[in-house]
Parts: sequence; C-alpha cells; structure tokens
Amino acid sequence: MRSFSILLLRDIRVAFREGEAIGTAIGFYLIVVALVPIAVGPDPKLLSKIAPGILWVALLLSALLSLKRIFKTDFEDGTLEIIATSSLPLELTTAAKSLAHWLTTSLPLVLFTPLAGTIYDLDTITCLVLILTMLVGTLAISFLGSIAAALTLQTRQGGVLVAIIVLPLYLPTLIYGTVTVSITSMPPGDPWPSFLLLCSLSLASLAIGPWASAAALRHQLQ
Amino acid sequence: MRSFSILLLRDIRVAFREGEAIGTAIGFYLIVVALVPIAVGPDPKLLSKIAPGILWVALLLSALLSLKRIFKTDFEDGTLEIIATSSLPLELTTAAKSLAHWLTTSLPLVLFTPLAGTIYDLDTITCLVLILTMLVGTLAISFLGSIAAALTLQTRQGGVLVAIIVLPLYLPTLIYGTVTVSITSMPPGDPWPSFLLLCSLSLASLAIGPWASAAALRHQLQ
Amino acid sequence: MKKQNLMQKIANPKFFMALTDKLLPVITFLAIGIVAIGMYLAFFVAPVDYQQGHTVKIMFLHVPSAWLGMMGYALMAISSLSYLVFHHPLADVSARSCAIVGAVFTLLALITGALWGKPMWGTYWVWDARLTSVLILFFLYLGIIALRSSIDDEALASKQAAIMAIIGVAILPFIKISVEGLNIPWLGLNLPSWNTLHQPPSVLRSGGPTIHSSILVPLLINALGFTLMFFALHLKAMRNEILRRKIKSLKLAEIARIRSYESTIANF
Amino acid sequence: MIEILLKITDLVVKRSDCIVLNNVNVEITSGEAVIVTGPNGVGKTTLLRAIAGYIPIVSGSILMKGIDPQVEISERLHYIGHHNALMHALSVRENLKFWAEFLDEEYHKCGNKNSRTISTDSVETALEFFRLDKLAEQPVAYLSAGQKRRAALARLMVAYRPLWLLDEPTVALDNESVKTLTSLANTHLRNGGLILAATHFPLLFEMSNEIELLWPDKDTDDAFTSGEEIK
Amino acid sequence: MIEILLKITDLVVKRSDCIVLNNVNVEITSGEAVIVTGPNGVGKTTLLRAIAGYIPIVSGSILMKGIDPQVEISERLHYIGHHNALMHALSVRENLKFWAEFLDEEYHKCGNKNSRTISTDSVETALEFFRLDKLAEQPVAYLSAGQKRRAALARLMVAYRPLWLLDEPTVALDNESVKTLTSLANTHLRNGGLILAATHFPLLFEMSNEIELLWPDKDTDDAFTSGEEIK
Ligand code: HEM
Ligand SMILES: Nc1ncnc2c1ncn2[C@@H]1O[C@H](COP(=O)(O)OP(=O)(O)OP(=O)(O)O)[C@@H](O)[C@H]1O
Ligand SMILES: Nc1ncnc2c1ncn2[C@@H]1O[C@H](COP(=O)(O)OP(=O)(O)OP(=O)(O)O)[C@@H](O)[C@H]1O
Ligand SMILES: [Mg+2]
Ligand SMILES: [Mg+2]
Repeated sequence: MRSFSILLLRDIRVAFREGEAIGTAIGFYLIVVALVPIAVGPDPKLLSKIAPGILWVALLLSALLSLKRIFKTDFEDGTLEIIATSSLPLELTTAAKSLAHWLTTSLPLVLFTPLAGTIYDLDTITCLVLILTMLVGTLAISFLGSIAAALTLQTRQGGVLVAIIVLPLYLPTLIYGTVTVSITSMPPGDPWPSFLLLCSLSLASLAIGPWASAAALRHQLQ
Repeated sequence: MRSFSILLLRDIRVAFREGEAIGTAIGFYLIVVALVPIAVGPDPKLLSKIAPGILWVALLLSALLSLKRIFKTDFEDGTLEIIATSSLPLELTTAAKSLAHWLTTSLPLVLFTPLAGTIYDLDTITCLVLILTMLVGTLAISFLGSIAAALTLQTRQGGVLVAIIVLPLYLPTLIYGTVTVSITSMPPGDPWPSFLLLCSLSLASLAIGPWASAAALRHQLQ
Repeated sequence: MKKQNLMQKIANPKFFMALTDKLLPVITFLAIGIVAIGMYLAFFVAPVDYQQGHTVKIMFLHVPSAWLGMMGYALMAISSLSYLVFHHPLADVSARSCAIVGAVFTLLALITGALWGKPMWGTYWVWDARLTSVLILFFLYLGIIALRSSIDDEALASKQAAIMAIIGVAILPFIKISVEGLNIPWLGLNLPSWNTLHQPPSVLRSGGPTIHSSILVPLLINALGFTLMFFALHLKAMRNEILRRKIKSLKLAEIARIRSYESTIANF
Repeated sequence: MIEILLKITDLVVKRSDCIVLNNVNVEITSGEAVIVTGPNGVGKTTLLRAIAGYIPIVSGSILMKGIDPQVEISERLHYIGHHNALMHALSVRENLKFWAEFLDEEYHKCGNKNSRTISTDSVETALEFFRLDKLAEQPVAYLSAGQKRRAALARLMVAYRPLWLLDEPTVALDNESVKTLTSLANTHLRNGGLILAATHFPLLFEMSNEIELLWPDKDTDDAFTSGEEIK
Repeated sequence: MIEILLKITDLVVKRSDCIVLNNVNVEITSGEAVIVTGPNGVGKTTLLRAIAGYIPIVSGSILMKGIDPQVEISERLHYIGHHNALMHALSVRENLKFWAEFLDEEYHKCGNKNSRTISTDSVETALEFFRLDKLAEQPVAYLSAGQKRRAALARLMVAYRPLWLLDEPTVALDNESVKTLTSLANTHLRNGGLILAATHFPLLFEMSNEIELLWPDKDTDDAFTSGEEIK
C-alpha cells in the first residue's frame, strides 16, 4: 500500500509542521502532571501513592485533546473529500491517520513518562511497568479516539466533546492499565491476567477503530 | 452600551445552540472527576484528602478546553472583522465574549461542583468554601483565558496550546484557591489572606484580560 | 542624516552589529575568566560545609543560574514592552533571544537544584513553593517559545509573544511571594509563605546578606561571571537572529522582484 | 443629502514585509462607485482591508470628509469580504437580526440625523429583497453557496453605512441575484452612498469609474493608473 | 483512445429529507463537456457531489462505461469543489507533491495502460502552467484568493483522471487564469476526457453542451430540460 504510507508520512509531516503538535501535547501532559501536586499539596508519600493513576489520567487527557486534529483540518479545507476519491479504502485512510496520531502524540507522551515519574519519585520497576502498560494502552487511545473524532467532525465543539464520547470507551483500558501497575507495585498477586486483558483491548480497538470511524466519516462527506 | 449586551446575548445563544458547549464542558468535568478515583483506587480517606485539589484541576482543565471557542468561530467565518467595524471598542468586545464564556462555561461548572463533591464525600463546609473560591477563581480563568485564546487564534494548534500558554498564568489562582480551602478544612491558620489574594488576582485579570486580548486580536484581523 | 543620540545609534542594527562585533569577544573572555576565578575560590578556598559536605559546591552554580533565569525573564519582558511601544525590531530580536537563553539558565537552576535536592532532602523533587514556581517560570518560557514558533507570520508571532511575555511577568513577584509570604500591614494582609522546604533567600533579602563572607564572596564573583556569560550568549543569539532576518528579507525581495516579473507575463 | 468624500493618497501597504500596495491614490465622492480590477494577487483585497482598517498602513493617508471627525472610518462602512460572516449554527433570520441590532445601534449613536432610521423590520425587507424569506428559518449551514452569499449581502440593507467595500461580491451568485445586487447598489448610490468594489466580473453600476491595479514595475514606483470613465 | 461514457439516469437526491434533484438525466461521452447552469440552490453542487459519491442517491443510477468495472467511479474523477483542499501550513509545492503522489499512485494501481504515467515533475509543469512557480515555496496561507484557487486547479494536472467535476472553477480567477483553465480543459477533452462543470460564469470549452437545472414544479416531476448544443 504505497498510498497508505504516503498518507501516513504526510500526516506526520503536517503534525510536525503545524505548530509543533507534538510539543504542545507533551507540554500539556507535563503541566497537568505538575498541576496535581500543586493543587493536592506536596506530601511525597501521598503523591507517590496516587502517581500512577494521575499519570495515566494525564496521558489520557493530553492524547484525547489532540484527537480532534486527526480529521478536522482535512475535513474543513476539503482535503478529505479528495482523499475519498482515491482507491485507498476509507478504512485504511482512517487507519493511517490513527497510526499517525499514535506516532506523533501518544508515543512521545509515553517516552516522557519517566521524567514525570521522577518528579513524583516513582521507583524504577513501577515506572517501567507503567510505561509498558501505557505503550499498549495508548494504541487503544489513538484508534478508539479516531471514532469520536469522526463522529464529532460537524460540531464546532472540538476536543471536549470528543473526550466525553470516548472516555467511557477508555475506562477498561484505564482500569486494567492502572490495576496492572498497582498489582506489580504491591507484590501479592499476578499482574499478567490484567495485562493480557489490556493487550486484547488494544487489539480489539485496532480492529474496530478504523472501520467504525470510516463509517462515521461517510455520512459527513455529504 | 446596548451593543455590548446584544453581543453578550448573541454569544450566549450561540453557546447554547452549538453542540451544547455547556453540556460538554460539564460532562468533561464530571468525567475527569470520576476518572481519578478509578485510576487512583477507592480509598475514601485518600480521596477526600486529594478531593479539593483534584476538583480544582478538573475545573481548570474543562474551562480551559472550551476557551478556544471564545474567538475561533467568529474569526474563521469573518464575523470578527465585521464586529470590528462597529463603534464598540475591541476591548469591550473581548470583555463581552469573556463574560459570555464565564456565564456559559465556568459558572455551570461551579454549580456542578457539589455533585462532584459527593463523589469524594467532602464535608459541607469544605464544599461551600471550595465553591466560593471557585466562583471567584473562574473569573480569572475566563478573562485570562481570553488572552490565550486571542494569542493562539492563528495557530492551528487548538485547545492544547491555549492550555500551555494560559496554565502558568492560572497557577497563582489555583494555588491560593486550594490553599484557602485546605486552611479552612484544617483550622489552625487564617484563610482570609490567601482568599483576599485570590480575589485581587481575579480583579486584576478582569482589568488586564480584555485589554490584552484586544491587543492580541488587532494584529490578526489583517 | 540627522544627529542620533547614543540610544538611537545602538538601536540601529548596522551599528549594533558593528558594536557587538567588537564587544562580544571581550565580554566572553571576561565571563570565562571571572567564572574561572569564582570556581577556583569556590572549590579550593571556600570552606566545606560541615553538614552539606562537598555538595555545597553546587550552590555556586545553582544560585547564579537561578537568579539569571529570573533576570532573563525580566529582560525579555522589558524588551517586549519596548517592542510594542516603539516597534523597534531590535527589541523584538532581544526578546526572542532572551526567551531561549533564559530558558536554558532556568533549566540549569532546575537541574542543579534537583541534583542538590537528592543529598539534601533525599529526593530529586519536592512540590515546594520555590521549586514549583521556578518550574512554572520554565513553562512560561516554553509557552512563549512555542507560541512564537507556531505562528507562520513572523511579524504577528513577535507581537503575540511580546504580549504573552508582558502578561507573564507576574510570575517574578510570585516566585518571591510564594516563598517569603506577603506582608502588607496597611492592607491588613499577611500572607504566610506557601509551603516550602527551600532555603529562604539569604543574599537578596532586605537587611543585607546573612551568609558568611567566605561563601558570599565566591558566590557573588560567580554570579558576576555568569551574568556576563548570560549577556555574551544573549548578544550572540541576537546577532544570529539579525543575520537570519537579513537572509529572509533578501528572499522576500526576490519574491517582490518576481511579482513584478509576473506582470510581464500577465501583460501579454 | 450631505456630500461625502473618501480620499486615499499615496497609500503604501505591506503584507508580511513585502510591499503590496505602492503609492495608491483613489478618490470617491457621494453617489460614485469605483471598481478595482487587476490580476490575481495584485492587491485588491489588501486595498479594501487597508481602508477598512484591518491592515496597518505603512505610509500615506485615508481620509473621509463629510462625516463627523470623531467617528472612525471603519465605523462608517460595510465590508463584504471573501468570508460571509454568518454563524452556521444560527438561522438566516437570526444572523441578520443580530447584525441589524448590533450595527444599527452603532449608527444611532453616531446619530447622523438626515437618513432613515433602521428598525428590525429592515431584516424582513432584506430577506425578501434577496429572496431568502423562504429560507429564513434554515440554519445557514444548510444553504447553498449562492444562498450564503446572498445572506451575507443582505447585511448591506439591515444597517445604513455610507461606504460599501465589496470584495468580489458576485462570487457564486446567479445572474438573477447579480441583478438584485446591482439594483441595490444603484439605489445606494442615488442616496449619496459610496462604493468601492474589487471584482473580476464586469459590474454595471451607474456612475462607476473602473480603476486597474497593475504590478509594480521597478523603474516607476507608481503602481496605479486611473482608468477611464465607463458611464 | 478508449471511449468512456458517463450515464446518469433518473437520479433522485435528497438533502436533509427534502428532494433536491428529481429524475435528472445526463450523458457525457469522451471528449465532451457538459456545463450545468441554474439558479442558486437548484442543486448543481448536489448533482456533482452525488456523482462523486459523497451524497447517497435515493434512486436512479450513475454508470461509467469504458473503465474496468472493479474501480469505483469516485476513483476515476477529479472533484474541484467550493473548498480548495490545500493544507494552509504546507507550501504550494508540498501540497501539489502530496496530491501527485497520493492520487497518481492510485492511478498506477488501477493500471490503465494507454495514457501517460505521471511523475512528480508533473508538479513542476502544473506550477508553471498556472504561473505558481514563483510562489511555490510560500505557505498556502499567504496566497490571495485567486492564487489559492489556481493552486487547487493545478491538482487537475498532477494526476490523470478521465472525469473532471468542476464546481464553479472560475471563482476568484482573473481573465488570464480563466483562459489558462479553458485551454487546460480543452486539451483534456482532446485527450478523450470528460468534464462536468457547474458554473454561473460563461465557460467556452470546445464541444460543450449546456444544460440548465430548473426548479421542480409541482405538476410535472421532471426537473430537467436538456439544453441545446452550443458548439
Ligand atoms: C529544582 C530545585 C530547586 C530550584 C528550582 C531552586 C530555585 C532557586 C531559586 C529561584 C533561587 C533564588 C532565590 C532568590 O534569590 O530569590 C535559589 C536560591 C538558593 N537555593 Fe535553590 N532551588 C532548588 C533546589 C535547591 C536545593 C536542593 C538547595 C539546597 C538545600 C537549594 C539551596 C539554595 C540556596 C542556598 C539558595 C540561595 C538563597 C539565597 O541566598 O538567596 N536550592 N534556588
Ligand atoms: N448540507 C445541506 N443540508 C441540507 N440542505 C442543503 C445542504 N446543502 C444544500 N442544501 C440545500 O440543497 C439545495 C441545493 O443546494 P446546492 O448547493 O446543490 O445548490 P447549488 O445549485 O450548488 O447552488 P449554488 O449555485 O448557490 O452553489 C439548496 O436549496 C440548499 O438549501
Ligand atoms: N496573509 C498574507 N500574508 C502575506 N502575504 C499575503 C497575505 N495575503 C495575501 N498576501 C500577498 O499579498 C498579495 C496581494 O494579495 P491580495 O489578496 O490583496 O490579492 P488580490 O488582488 O485580492 O488577489 P485576488 O484577485 O486573487 O483576490 C498577494 O501577492 C499575496 O501573495
Ligand atoms: Mg482578493
Ligand atoms: Mg454550489
């Protein structure tokens, strides 16, 4: 699929070009991470206790808010219409765009988690597990998110509405992600089941996401 | 200023009309509030400890993300240009729009805080103080926020960059808001100074906001 | 051409380039020299703190960079203001350079501070007022840089960044207040310092420094040296920016020529 | 009827540091229309936006005689640009009502007595005049390109401004609607209005001078040639 | 050169459940251009978008003979709509390059042998043809209305598609550029291409039939009168 990769590359280029999408997502992530302790108060024990949860939520939010970008611009300037006249099935178009989003947003966020971790002084193992779960979980974020992005294309609401629509879909991911971390951090208990469940969730979203968002897009092109 | 009120009313009407701006903001707020316990784990003492901080952050974020709306639509469909050809000074235009944002977004969020509070079982007094501080603090959010909204009008970045630019400006509000609450909840200590500071911060933003965002807008009508 | 006063002279980019061309090496040399002296005093003359051990040496890097991080912002705010008022490009160039250099020094303060925190407080980071407020300062720098770089139209970007910088200057008093609290008797306002572990200022405080001269002297020398280094970097960055704009304006001239060239086709 | 004069002298305007308008001179008096033509990218839109006060001018002057000096020029004009300035969420009528109230009120304040006061029923007149009355309740998002354009043009009727700046007003209009627009413009001219229109489409206003913007050429720095009358 | 035939029979299309197109019939053969005219809001854009497959059709059929049946019609056409489909952040050249690679590759896959393969230097040709070569490096955001439109039209050259759907292609174009477009269209027709254009502006293509869409009147449900030849 050459056109798949062309689309992917172009989306990545645009993501880099357009006001450093990546930088802002990371910035938002770090800021949320920084806000919580300021608001909650500086008790280190308390913080390291809530750290994994907060980091997950922060990641979720900052990935979410960049979701709108996936289709919005292309839709408004008519690019999506033209892409639809190519032989690349709409399902693959959405897949390419979700993948681009994962590469340009979710992945960098995950890579910045260690830094955030030190700020909450998480111990190394917990931090590693956290990153691992995030790597898997963010796939679900990008691919399920594209559905909401497609659904909310016509509303001028932007990121917030997207968030509301997809957050329920993310709950399982969030729950099993954090559960896996918390189990590993306090030994009695086997993290594998929940981790495997997490993986299967991501796989499922890989399968469903592109298809569903393509369906959603078709109606909007009128 | 009749035209001021006309603009205000029209903005409010649009806010209600366009994809339920208000609903989405509230939804986002409640979801974030609901996510944290899920992610952090259901320990009541822990939760009620972090509650005020989390609620404040959630409020901040959900108000933030609707900020983009303030100018974006009007700018893109050329309405702002025409408004600029009226004798209503641009400063008052921005003031009207910030005020509309406060009425249609910040205020409803504050009113939903008691509900959120029950999730974390906050005691009544703390909850009341929290709401009071939020009422004052959100003014700063809407009026400082309009600056960021105006500054980022030309960037295709949308909500996230707005957040990054404006969050540092909010921190004082956030800090003195939460400090006030925490002091009242654990008696030794006088909450007034920090509360007064909070009020003065909001007043300052009322004065600076419209002026600065008007300055930022002027350059963009080109 | 009419007589200019010194300020106007310096503000003229050509003259500025010529001037800094001479000045820059001198400043750089001085900076390196003084820092060398300061560091020598710091490491071989200043006494080893009985409780902090050798880690106290970090202070000589940490404190100056912290000060310069804040000074950088102040300088940027001033430049920005004068740009909005006088529309002089040089002011904008200065503001832009400040953002980058200032951010670097702030980052330096954060890193050295964090490294110092490990032995002192047992953790790299605590959510203490001073640390947090400096972190915010850093975010402010980043936000301004991001804003500038995410607006295509450079003229617009400069103005927007300037406004942002001026609004953000509120952070500087906040860094102070958060640690030292705020006490305004005639307002009946007495704000306790917001929770802090960090050293209260002992040099920049009303009522004179409170630390022993054997540490104060090398500290101040270092501070002087780093300040010079700051300006060296700042001037260098300004020169680069000016050159970059020269190139860009040449490109634009090319486009202008082309637009008129296009007319020759259009008129056929 | 008071005589109004718009006088633009030696106007120089930059677009991102490259000079687009170089020493442009235009003069428009009451009852006169000036039509700016010229190749794409020569600076028609830039000229209109500079007059409307959106783009800061590098040098030169834009003066309007015959209105009270307190009032900004930008408050005495209608600008119809490439964008339609319609809120897609609101219906056509709601959009026009908003503009009527918002701009109209302005007009009262700068209180120029000797011309008709605008009431909200002017909205209905405008709707009918542009044959939008059937579509009045539709959200703007549902209109066709030309219908949107007509709704934008209807703004000219709901509030009185002496100077009209029209940037390619006929875009997407069918011949019928072009006639409608022309007749509207002519009545405006007869009432002593001023019109400055940039277009590629031949517009037949009464009393219109055509003016052609040309590419600046190196030797002369006068980018402007006043065209011949075409009454 | 293979004969291609686009056959639209008894097309019925709804827009938010009110019938816009009622029993429309059009036939276009290789080398022929059909120009759809009609008042605003009669359904020109709707017709084009229905053919491009954006709007689901209620009844009737849209067939294209002469292309291999596997391929969707939507993959054999260029659609130039009201939007320019240009990324404002990217430069003109980057935009065209993207379309060239993206659409071109499609073309190779459905492998229609007997027409020239498009290489990326087609981008340069297109840029020169529409006199955009000097502006190629500018971000699209900096272009004037007409320059943007030209960049959009350049898409027609960077990838070969037999059927062109042009919705008011001349919007914001100066006469010069209209000529450019016309000559491009004519070469396309000579190479056996098909063109369906909706416009209010008289376009002079070789071999073009004009067809006028009329408002559906209550008694007869045929909204369509096939217009006379104007060769
Ligand atoms: C990332 C962590 C840190 C940050 C962001 C930070 C920031 C600052 C700042 C902004 C100042 C200038 C204060 C003023 O003059 O108003 C300062 C001074 C100072 N810091 Fe830190 N600091 C950090 C960690 C530490 C640590 C761990 C120590 C050692 C206990 C320390 C000791 C000092 C001392 C002694 C001064 C000089 C205060 C004076 O004499 O004015 N800092 N720091
Ligand atoms: N998105 C939409 N939803 C509902 N109805 C629509 C929509 N877009 C257009 N319509 C209606 O469909 C009809 C045809 O619209 P269309 O855009 O096809 O007209 P058109 O012939 O292109 O007019 P124009 O010459 O102004 O472009 C119009 O009456 C319009 O009100
Ligand atoms: N936002 C902008 N930033 C920088 N340059 C611009 C901008 N908009 C337009 N330009 C440049 O200014 C010149 C004049 O643009 P303008 O829009 O005034 O042309 P125009 O006469 O309106 O053309 P058209 O007939 O296509 O509308 C063009 O060469 C264009 O490249
Ligand atoms: Mg124009
Ligand atoms: Mg149409």
